Amino acid sequence: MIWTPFLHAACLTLCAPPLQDAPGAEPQEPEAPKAQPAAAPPADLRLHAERVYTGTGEILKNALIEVREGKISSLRPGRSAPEGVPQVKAITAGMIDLSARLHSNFNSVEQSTEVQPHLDVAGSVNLYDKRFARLARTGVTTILVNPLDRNVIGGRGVALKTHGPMEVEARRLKARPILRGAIGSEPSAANHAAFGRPTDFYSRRPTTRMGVEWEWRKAFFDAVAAKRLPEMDFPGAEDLREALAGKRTVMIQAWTTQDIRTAVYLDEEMQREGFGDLDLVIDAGAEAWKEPAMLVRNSTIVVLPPHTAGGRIGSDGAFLAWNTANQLVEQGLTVCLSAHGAGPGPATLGHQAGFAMRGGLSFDQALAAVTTAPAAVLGLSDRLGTVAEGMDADLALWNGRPFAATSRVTGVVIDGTVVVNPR
Amino acid sequence: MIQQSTSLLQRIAKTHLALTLGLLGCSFLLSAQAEAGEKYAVRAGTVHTLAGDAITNGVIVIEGGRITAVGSADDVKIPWDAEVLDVPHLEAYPGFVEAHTSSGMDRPNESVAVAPFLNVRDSIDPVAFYFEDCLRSGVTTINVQQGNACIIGAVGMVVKPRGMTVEEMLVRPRSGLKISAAPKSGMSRATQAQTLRATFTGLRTHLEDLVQQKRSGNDYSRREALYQGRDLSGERGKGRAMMSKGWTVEGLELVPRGEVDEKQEPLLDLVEGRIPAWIYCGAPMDVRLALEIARDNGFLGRTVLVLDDSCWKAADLIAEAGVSVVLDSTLVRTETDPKTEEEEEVFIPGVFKDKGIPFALSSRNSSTESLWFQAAMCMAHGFTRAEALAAITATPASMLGLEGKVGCLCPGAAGNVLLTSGDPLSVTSFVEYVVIDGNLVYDRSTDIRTQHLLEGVVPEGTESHAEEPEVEEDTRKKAGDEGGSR
Amino acid sequence: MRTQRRMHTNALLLASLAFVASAPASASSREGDALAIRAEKLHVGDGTVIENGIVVFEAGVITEVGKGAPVPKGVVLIEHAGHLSAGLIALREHAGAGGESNDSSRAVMDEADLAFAYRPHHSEVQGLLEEGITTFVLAPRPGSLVGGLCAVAKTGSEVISRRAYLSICTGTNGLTSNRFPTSLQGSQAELERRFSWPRGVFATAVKGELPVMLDGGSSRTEVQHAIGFARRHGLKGLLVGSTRLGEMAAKIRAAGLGVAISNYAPSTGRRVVEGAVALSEMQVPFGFALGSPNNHPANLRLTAAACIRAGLKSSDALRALTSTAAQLAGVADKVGSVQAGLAADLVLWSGEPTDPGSRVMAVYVDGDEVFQAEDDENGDDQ
Amino acid sequence: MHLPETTLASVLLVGATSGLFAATAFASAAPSPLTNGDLVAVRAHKLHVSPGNVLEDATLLIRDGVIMQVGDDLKVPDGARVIEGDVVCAGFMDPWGSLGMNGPATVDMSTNAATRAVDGVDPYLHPWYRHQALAAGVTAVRVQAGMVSARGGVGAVLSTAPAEDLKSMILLEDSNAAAGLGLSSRGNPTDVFARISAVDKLVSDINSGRDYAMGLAKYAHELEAWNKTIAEAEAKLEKDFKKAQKDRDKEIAEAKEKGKEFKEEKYKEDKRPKPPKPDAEDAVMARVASGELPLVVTIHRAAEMRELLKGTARFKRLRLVIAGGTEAEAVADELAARSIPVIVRPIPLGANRPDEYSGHDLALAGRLADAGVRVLLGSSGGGSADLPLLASLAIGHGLDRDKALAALTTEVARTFDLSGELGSLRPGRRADLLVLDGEPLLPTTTVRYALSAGRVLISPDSRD
Repeated sequence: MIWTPFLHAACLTLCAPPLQDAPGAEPQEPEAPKAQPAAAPPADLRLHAERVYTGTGEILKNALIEVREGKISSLRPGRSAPEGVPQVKAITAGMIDLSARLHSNFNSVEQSTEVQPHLDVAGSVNLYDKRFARLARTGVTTILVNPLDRNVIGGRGVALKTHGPMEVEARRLKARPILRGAIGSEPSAANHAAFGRPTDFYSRRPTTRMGVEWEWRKAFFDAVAAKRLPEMDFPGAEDLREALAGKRTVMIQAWTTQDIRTAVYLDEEMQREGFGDLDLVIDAGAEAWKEPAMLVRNSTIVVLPPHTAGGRIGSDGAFLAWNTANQLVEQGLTVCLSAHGAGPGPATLGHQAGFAMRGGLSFDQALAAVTTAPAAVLGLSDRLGTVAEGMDADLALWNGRPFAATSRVTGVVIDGTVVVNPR
Repeated sequence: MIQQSTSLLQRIAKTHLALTLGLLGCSFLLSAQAEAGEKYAVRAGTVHTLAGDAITNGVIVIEGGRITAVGSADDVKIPWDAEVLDVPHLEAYPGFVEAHTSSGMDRPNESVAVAPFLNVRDSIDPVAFYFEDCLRSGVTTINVQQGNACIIGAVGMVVKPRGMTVEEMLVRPRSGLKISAAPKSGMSRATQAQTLRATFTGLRTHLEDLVQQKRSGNDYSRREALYQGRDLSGERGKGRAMMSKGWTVEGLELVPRGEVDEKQEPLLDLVEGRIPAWIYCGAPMDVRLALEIARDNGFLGRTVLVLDDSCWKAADLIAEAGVSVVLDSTLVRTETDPKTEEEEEVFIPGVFKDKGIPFALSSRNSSTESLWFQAAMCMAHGFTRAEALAAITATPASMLGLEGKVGCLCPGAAGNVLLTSGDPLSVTSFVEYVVIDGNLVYDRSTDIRTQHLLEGVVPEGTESHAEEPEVEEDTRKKAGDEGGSR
Repeated sequence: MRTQRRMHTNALLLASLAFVASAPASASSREGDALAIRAEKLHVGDGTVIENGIVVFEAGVITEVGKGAPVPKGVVLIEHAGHLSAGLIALREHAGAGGESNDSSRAVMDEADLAFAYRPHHSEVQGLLEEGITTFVLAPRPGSLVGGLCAVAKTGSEVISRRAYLSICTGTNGLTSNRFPTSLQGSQAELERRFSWPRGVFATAVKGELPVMLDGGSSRTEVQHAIGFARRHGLKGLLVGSTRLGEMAAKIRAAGLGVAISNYAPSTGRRVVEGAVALSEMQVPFGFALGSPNNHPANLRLTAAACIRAGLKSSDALRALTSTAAQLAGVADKVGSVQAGLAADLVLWSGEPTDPGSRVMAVYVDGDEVFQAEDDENGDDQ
Repeated sequence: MHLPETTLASVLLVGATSGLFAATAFASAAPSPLTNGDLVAVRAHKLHVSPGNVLEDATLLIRDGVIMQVGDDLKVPDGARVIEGDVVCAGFMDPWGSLGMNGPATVDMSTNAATRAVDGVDPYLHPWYRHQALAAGVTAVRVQAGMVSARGGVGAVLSTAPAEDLKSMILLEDSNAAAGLGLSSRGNPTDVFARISAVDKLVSDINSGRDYAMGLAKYAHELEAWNKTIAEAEAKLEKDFKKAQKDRDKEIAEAKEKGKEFKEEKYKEDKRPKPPKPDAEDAVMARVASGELPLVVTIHRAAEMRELLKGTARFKRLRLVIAGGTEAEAVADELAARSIPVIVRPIPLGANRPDEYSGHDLALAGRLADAGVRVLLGSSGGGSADLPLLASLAIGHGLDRDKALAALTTEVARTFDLSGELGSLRPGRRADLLVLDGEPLLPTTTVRYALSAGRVLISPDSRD
C-alpha cells in the first residue's frame, strides 16, 4: 500500500478513519434507518464520490458505489456519504493503455527471424517490474504488453491488469487475441548488409522500409499458401490466417504518415486478393492527422503516442499535432490515447487526456479514449471501461475534475482491491 | 525599476572585459527612455491582481511602462490619449516570473571552472526559441544565470522575453553570481568542496598580499622621508574598508578598489554582500556545503539555493538557514527503500511548503512542463490557488529583489499583463495576449508555432522539417539517478 | 609456489613422525594396509558428532566408524587434536575444464558430456583441496540453452558419475544477441518442443532417470518460469544461479526440486543467505554452488558461514556442504558422510568445519593423504 | 598575518592559510562524544579489555559515552542501565573502508594531497547500510576520497552510528594522508616504469612538504630578524630627523645658489623577506614528513615497495602504512623493523582478479603476522559489514586469532593515533563496544548489543 508520506491538510473533504484495504474487513455500519431490501450481503468495499463519470455519457452526482468479489455490485446516485466511507471528488473507470510498452526490452522479442507471429510475449513479462506499480498509481488499471518493435512481426500481445496475482497466466485477461508488428525504420534498425561485416542473422534481413513491407506481404501470402500446400507450413502461419479472418486484431506500430499508409494499403491488398480483412489498429500513429481519409475508408483504430512539448516523437521524427485526437474523432474514427508507460509525474495517461482536450477534444471523447475505446479494442467492453453494476471494480479516484491539470489520481481500485488508498 | 545609481554606470564602464562595453553602457539607457512617454490601458472581463480579490470588468492603466492605476471600470478613468486593449471576454493576470534558468543562451556552461568576471550578457541570444516560448506560456520576467556545470560561474541578469538586443531585454543587470556545490564533470563532491573553499581562500590571500604591499610601501616612504629630512605629505588610501558578515581583511582601505585583480573583484562584491548568490545543489549533501560556504563568506543573507529534486531531504537544514529556494522542474520524486524495495513518492513542493521555506517553481518547456502547468500540479497535490500562483509570481519576484515591481498588478509595478482565455492553470485555456512594459508583444492569433503544434497547420515556406532544438537537458543532473517519472 | 610447498610438507611429515605412536613411512592405505584416525570431534555428516571418534579405512573405503571402534592390529592410528568430517562437495563447478566448459556455437548441446572436459591435474583443481573440497559437480558455464551433461568428479582423481545432470538455462542466461534464442519466449518455445516430443537425453529426463540442473536466472519471474517448466514436464533436479530463492521456497518444495545456493558477494549477498535460511525452514534440500576458478574455492565455506550468521544452524550448513550435496548429486552411496562402505574422503580441521576460522590440517581422498597444512610452531589450537 | 614563534612543529600546526581556514570550519580534531548523561553498566562473563587480555565476570561502567571503570569487583551504581552478556569486546574498526562516503568521491581521480575525505561524507545515505555494519560489529570506518588516485588527500575516521548530521558522524577529521602507487586502472596493468616513477614522485612530494615547512620556519625567522633591524633603524632615523632636516635645507639653499637642481639623498634598506607561496598540498605533505599524519600508501608489488622503503628511509619521523601489500612478504623484515603496518584485504579473489592482486592468497595475513609485521584487516571499500566474516577467513588460513582481533581493534587505533579513544575497553576510552553471545569472529556469534559512544544502537529486538 503506497501512502504519500507527507499528508497535506488541504484534502478537507477526506475525514473518515483509515480504510483497511483487505477486502471484507469493512466495519459493520449501523443498520440504515429506512427499510433495507432483502439483506444484501455486506459489500467488500464502499466509496462515495461527488461525481461518478460512468463513461456511458451519464454523470452521477453524490453516488455511493459498492463492490463485491471484484465487481461493482451497486451504484446509487443522490446519496450522502455514510460514516466511515471514503469520499472523493470524482470517480472514473480505471484507465486502459494499449501501448504501455512494459516489455522486458530485448528479452521480449525473438530476433532470430523477422517474422515470429506465434511467440507470446507473456513468457518474458516480469510482473515484479516496479513500473507495474507505478502505472497503477497513475490510475491505469489495464494495459496491453507487446514485444519490443525490433521484428517485422513480433508475436502475440497479452492484456494484463496492473495489479493482481504474480503469475502471468493467472493475471492474463481473456481479451481479443493480438498480433503485434511494426512498419518503419525500427524493424530494420539493427540490420546491416551482409558483405564486409561478420555474417550473423542480422546480415540477411530487410534494411529498408520496402524490405519490411515485403516481409509483411510475404508472411501473409505464405500463410495462405500453406493452407493448401502443407509442406510450406511454418510456425505462426495459423496466427496469420486468424488475422486475415479477422479473428485476431493486427496492431502495427507506424509513426509517420508514410508508414500508416503502408499499413492501410497492406490491409486493402489483402482484401483485394480475397485473403481476408485485417482488424487493423495503428499504434503510435503520430501523423494520422495528415491523411485521415484512408483511415476512415478502412475504419482503422488509432492509438496515439504521448503529446510532447515540441510535437516530435518516435525514432522517425514523426510530428504529433495536439488536435490529432479531436480531428480523428470528428471524422468518426476510434481513437485511444497512451502514455507509453509513464509513471507518476507530469505525463501520465490522465495528463495525455488533458493535452488532447487542449487540442480541442471534448471531455467525454477524452474519457472514452482512455476507457471505453481501448476496452472495445481488447474486446472486453462487457467488463472494462465503464462504471456500472456488474462491471469489474477497476476505479480511478480523483481529487478534482478528471484530466484537469489541477487534479490527480489519489486512489486506485483494481478488481475490488484498494491498490492506492485515497486517504 | 531600472536601477540608475551612478556607481552602477561607473562599474559597467570599468570592470567588464567585453570590448563593446563602452558603447553598450549608454545606449541601453536611451532605449528605456524612448518608451516612457506612451500610455496604454487594458480593459478585461476580470483582473486578478493576486494582491487582493479579483476585480470584475477591471481596467489597468500603464504609463511609461509602469502601472499607474488598477481598478474597476467605473472608478478608474482611462486617459484620452492611451491606446486601449479592450478584451472583456478574457482574464488579466500578472506576468509569470522564472526565478532561475540557463536557457536562452547559446551555450549555458563555461569551461573555465572559476569565472566570476564573465557575464551572461555576452551569451544571451535574443532570438532564441526559448524567449518565444516564454511569451507563449505567459512568462514575462526571466533571471538568466549560467548553467550548473561550474564552480563559480558568471554574473547573471534579469531580462524580459522581448527585444532585439540584450540591452532592450534588460530588466536588472547583475542579478547574481552562479555557484555550484555539485561537482563539475571530472570532479567529485570532495574536490568540488576543496576548490570552492580554495577560491575564497585565494581571494583572502590576494587581499592580504595587497594590504601587506601597501603597508610596506607606506612604511618605506615614511622612513625615506625621515632619512631625507622632509615631512611626509600623507595622502590617505583611496580604498574602502572591507565590510562583510563573513571575514574581513583589516587595512583594505589602504588599497584603492581598482587595484584589486579583475578576476577576484566580483568575488569581493559577493563576500561584501553586494551581489546575490545562486548556489546549485545536486544532492542533499551539497546543501550543507552551499550553506557553509555562504555563511562563512558572509553572503548567506543574499543566497538562493537552486535545488535538484533529491534535495528535499535537506529541507530542515534549509529552513534553519532561512534561505529561499528554486525547485527543480521534476515535482514528484520516487525513491526505493534498499531494504524493503518499496517505492515511495514524495511531492517536493509540499515538503518546502510544510517547512515554511519560500520556494519558486521552474519550467522545463513551454507546454507539458511550463510554469502554469507546474503551478497546476501543485494544486493537484493540495495547494490552494493563491499558494500555487504565488510560487510563479510573487515569491520569485521577491527572490530577484523585484517584489512589487513584477509578478503583481499593482501601481508602481512593471506593465506586464497576461490576458488568458480562462483559468491560466487549466489545460483548455490559453494565453491570448501578453503586454510587457505597456507594449502588446504577443497575440496568439499570429503565433504560427502554436498553430503548428495545436492544429498541425504547416506555415507556408517552412515545408522542410524545421527541426526544433530540444530544450537542452542538463545531462549531469540525472547522472546516477534512476529518476521518477519517465 | 604451491607445488613447491608439497615437497616441503612431505619432508615435514617425516620430521613429525615422532608424535605419532607408530606410523609407516606414508599415511596411505592404497596398498592394502589399513589406517585409522582418532579426532576429538568426528562429524558423521547426518548431524551427529562423536567425541573422540575413530574412523578406520582400508583400500580407500571406510570400514569402521565409532566411538570405541576397535583398531585392528597392525593399523596405524593418527591422533588429531581437532575435528574430522567428510570431504566438502561443491554442486556447480567449472574447475578442471580449463575454460572449455561452454560451447557457444549452438543453443542446444544436449549430448555434450562434461566428463570429457575434466583434467584432474589442472592447476584450477589443486586449489579445491586446500579448502577441503573433495568432490564436485562439473557443470557447463551458463550461456547456452542446454549446456550438456554434468559429471561428478573427485578432486584430483577420476570421474565417479558421468550423467549427473542435464544442464538447462531457462532464464536470460540462456539467451544471446546474435543466435537463436534471443528472447525468453523463444527459449521457452524451444524447450517445450524438446520436452513435449522428447528424444535422447530429453526422454531420459522426462522419464525421471536424469535430473536437470535449471539455471533459472536471477529475477523472481524467471525462477517462477523454471519451476513451472519443471513441474509441467515432471522433471526432478536442481535449481541454480538465482539470488532470490527465499521468496520461492514454498513453490520449490512443491515442485520437489533441490537448490544450489550461489556465492555470497557483499553487495548482493543478503538475499542469498536469507534465501538459504528460508529454504532450510521449508526443508528444501540444498547444497552450495562454487563456480571456481572465477570464484575462489574458499567461497564455499564463506557462503556457508554467511548463512550461519544469518540464522542457519551450523549442523544444517555442514549437512548442506556434505551429505545433502551428495544426495542431490546422486552419489550419496559413494561420498558425503563418514560411514562404513563410503569412500575415505576425509578432512581434518583445527576447529568446527563450518567456521571459516578453522584451518584445513589434512585432506584424504580415497584414503590417500593428498594435502597437509604446513605445521607452524604455534599451531592454532582452539 | 603575523606568524608566531618559529619552531618547526608550531609552524606546521599553523600550516598554510587554507589548512587553518578549513580547520576552523569543522569540529575540533578531538572526536565529539555524543553525551547522553545516563549511566550504563555492562556485565559479561568474558570481557576482552584488549586482544589476549580477558577479564572473567567483569563489569564496565560508562558515563556520558566514556568508559569510567573496568573491573571484576565493581558495584553497579543504582539508576544505571544494566546490560548482561556472555562476551564483551571493543567495537571492530575497518581501516580501509568507504561506508558513509559519497560513491563518486571514493573513486574520484582528480583528488590531490589537500582533498579532505570529510568533504565527501554523505549523511543522507540510507541508514540501513550503516545499520548492517553495526549489526556485524563494525563501529568505526576509516574512509578516504580518491581511494585509487595517486594522491587521495586527507582521510577521516567516521562512526557507523546513525547520522543526524555531518559533525555527529566524524570521529577524526584528518586521520591520514593517502597515495596510490602502481594500481591498475580498471584491471589493465600500468607499465613498470610508470609505477617506479610514481614512487619517486611520492618521495619527492614528501621532500617538498618538508622543505615547505622549513621554508615557512625560515621565513618566520627572517621576518622576525628583519622587523628587529627595521625597528632599530627607524628609531635611529627618528632621532636624527632634526639634523637631517637642517642638512637638507642647507643643500637646497646651496643647489639654488649654484643653479643646480637639488637631488634627494638615496635611502636604501634591505627588502622585506617574501613569504613562501601558500600551498595546501605541501602543507599536508609537511605534516606527513613530520610524522603528525600517517601516510597510507596503496601498493602491491615488491619492486615498488622496495623503491618506496628505500626512498623514505631518510625521513626518520615519517609513519608509513601499506595498504594491499600483496607481495609484502618480500620486504617483511624491513616492514617489521620499521614497524610499518600492512592493511591486508582478506577477500577470496577468483581468477578474474585485478592485475596487482595476482599473487594474493588468503594466507597472506597469517604469513605477514608470523614474520613480525603489524597486520591490519580492511575491506578496501568492499562493504565494511563483511569485514568480521572475512577476518575469520584469514584466521582459517593461518592468522592467529588474537592477532586478528587486534587487527580490527587496537592495531587500527594505534595506527591512526586513536589509542586514547578507541580500540580497547580501558577507562577514558569512547564507549564503542559489542556484547556478543559467543567468542568474537565466529559465524555462530551474533552481536546482541552494539554501543557507540555509550548509546545502545543495536539490541536484540532491533536486530534486523
